[in-house]
Amino acid sequence: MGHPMKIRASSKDGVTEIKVLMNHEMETGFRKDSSGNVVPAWFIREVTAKLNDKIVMTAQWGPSVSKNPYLAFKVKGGKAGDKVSVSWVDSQGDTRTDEATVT
Amino acid sequence: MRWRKILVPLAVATALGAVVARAEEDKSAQSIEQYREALKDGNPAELYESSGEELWKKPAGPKNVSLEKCDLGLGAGVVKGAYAQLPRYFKDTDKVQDAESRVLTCMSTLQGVDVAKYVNASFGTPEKDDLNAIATYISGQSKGVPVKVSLALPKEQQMYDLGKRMFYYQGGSHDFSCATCHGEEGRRIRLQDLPALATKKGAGSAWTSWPAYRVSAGQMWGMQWRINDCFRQQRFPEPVYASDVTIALSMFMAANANGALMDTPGIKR
Amino acid sequence: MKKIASIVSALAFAAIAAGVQANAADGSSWGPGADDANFKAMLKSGFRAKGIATLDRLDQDATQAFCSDPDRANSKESAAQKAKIEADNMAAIKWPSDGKWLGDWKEGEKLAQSGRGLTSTDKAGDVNGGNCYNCHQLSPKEISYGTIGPSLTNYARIKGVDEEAMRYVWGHIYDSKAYNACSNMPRAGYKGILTEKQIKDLMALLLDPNSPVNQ
Amino acid sequence: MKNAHTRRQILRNGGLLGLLATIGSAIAPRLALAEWNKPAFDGKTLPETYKVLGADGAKESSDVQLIASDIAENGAVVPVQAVSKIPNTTQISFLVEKNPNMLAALFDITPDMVPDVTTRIKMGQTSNVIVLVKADGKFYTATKEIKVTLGGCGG
Repeated sequence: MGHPMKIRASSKDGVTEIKVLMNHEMETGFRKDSSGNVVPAWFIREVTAKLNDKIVMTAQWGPSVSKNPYLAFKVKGGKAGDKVSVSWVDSQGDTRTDEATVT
Repeated sequence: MRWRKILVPLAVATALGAVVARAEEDKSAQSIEQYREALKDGNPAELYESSGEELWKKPAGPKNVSLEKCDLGLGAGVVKGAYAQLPRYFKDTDKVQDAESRVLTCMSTLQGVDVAKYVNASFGTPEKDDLNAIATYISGQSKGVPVKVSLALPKEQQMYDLGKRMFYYQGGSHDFSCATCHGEEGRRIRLQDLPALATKKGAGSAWTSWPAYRVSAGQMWGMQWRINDCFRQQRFPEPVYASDVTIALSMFMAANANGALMDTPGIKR
Repeated sequence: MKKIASIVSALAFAAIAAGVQANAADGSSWGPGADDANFKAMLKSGFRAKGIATLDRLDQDATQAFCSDPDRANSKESAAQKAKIEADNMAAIKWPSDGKWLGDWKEGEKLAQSGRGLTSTDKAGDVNGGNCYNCHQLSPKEISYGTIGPSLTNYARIKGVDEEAMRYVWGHIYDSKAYNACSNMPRAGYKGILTEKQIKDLMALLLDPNSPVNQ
Repeated sequence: MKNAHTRRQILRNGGLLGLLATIGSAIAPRLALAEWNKPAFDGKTLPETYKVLGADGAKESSDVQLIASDIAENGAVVPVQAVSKIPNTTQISFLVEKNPNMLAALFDITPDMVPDVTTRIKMGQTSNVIVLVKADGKFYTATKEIKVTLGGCGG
């Protein structure tokens, strides 16, 4: 479920840079809607990234990560054609996994 | 001699004060520039571009067909480069239309959708989100293409003239017109630079950067939403979505922007 | 709807009757007078009331109509009409009822920061802001300021704090069009945007020696 | 947005168990990792948060870098990058001193990673932002004040 992510991964000089845009509201639980009701907290809590099926990065997030989160990180090794996959799990148990190929 | 003794240090002090103030100003401007640069790498608008493309290609409406046969001015089904030549006159509707009003036409004619619901829906509702996503997709297909809006037909020139007059039209509790903020080069509201929309330079930078992702609200805004919120801040009543008022202003901006390269979708504060 | 059309036409035409002719003679294709029927139709079909922002906001008074054609408003031929508009606005200024100029600069600073009030999403009875920082630099501590209007930092030192200065500043906040018919600044007092008390607080922000503006 | 609505519908229609089952199988490898550290994200003061993270006595280090603009045009999205030059860096966190909860994000840095991560965080007001690095079991910090400005017409 959830909307697709945008993942870009490019390899240069033995380092693969992975950039991810996620589609998520990241509600803090503090915001009120137009009728004054508090919008319940709803945010991505865990992120996992794999390079060729090996976990290379995990993260834990709170609601202070911005809406439609952006994430960039660097992994040693990796080459064109390698497979990158990124998964998230949010505070309501929803999850999403998307893949990209290293260029 | 005595005068010089007093005046020289005074002048130096004043000049120094000005230099310090200027340096502070430059530092702020530089910092804001750094902030904007950091945002550009990874524009969430891309997410909307994808969902817009999906909506464009997915069969929908009572007739269960996609929008792929929609004529945006360059022939049925041509999306590439179409946004850069809008608004333009369309023979089938006998109207000058922008991208968003043209999408409404195609939804109505191709898909059999009753578009009144889409026109009347508030911004931020699923209906308007869909229209914004589609406009984002269409605009992205003109990225890097020079704006080329024609005023050759009488209805196009007329729309431009009406837009120009609207641009300077004052009203409301605050006496504002569009020109109050966008009439002169080099002005700001708070820290936001205000493009002078009657000039090639100002219109060129503004027109080519919408639709844009607004980080303040985490929303994707098309030009219709942009104009709608300008009128809200102007203390005017609400412009009707895709009405001639909005298209006339778009025509004024787009034609003034002719030659500038489309840089959509954009990202804004 | 009919009301707008008639008022727009009545005011616009009355205020700039001479200009309409001039424009037509110039062959201008856009200003007031040119293609008027279509412009009115466009306004009528193009806007709808939302919340407190009702359609009568489109009805122009003489000042707004005059300033909606900047080329004409700035022309030599319009000098007399411009002077008349300024005089009319000047005559409309209400001076402080108790003769006191200055209120509380702390309240003034809050007002200057606030850009709220009178939009289609504001409610009737909401407290209106002054919008000052949107266009002016005031306290040097606030880095987020606009430049549509001049910097007012150190204003008391530049302008002085005598009776004449007080009168000048009050007049500008109350109705800036009394001094420059087509100033970009809203007529905060004349149009009922700010109350007399609020204007006093803004006066204090500008002219009280303890205000951050003068530090 | 559309999918979100559909998802809520599924939850409402009692598809919750099915959904959880799907998640369970889809992300099985995840279970081997650390659980979401609720007490750390609930921390309301810096000392409290440091304590939960075991970071008492963290030291400022010039080998930790926080790259961000001095001014953010909007607090809803503040780009931040953290770089650690300390060997054996295993964790990088971003904390915002004046947010209701300090901890914004925590990254586990595997040996396969270069300790260099970028993300975007929310800031309620002008505040110190802290990068907290764990290396060889010790904690190091870099701090920078980021000014959050009021943009737009403010209406």
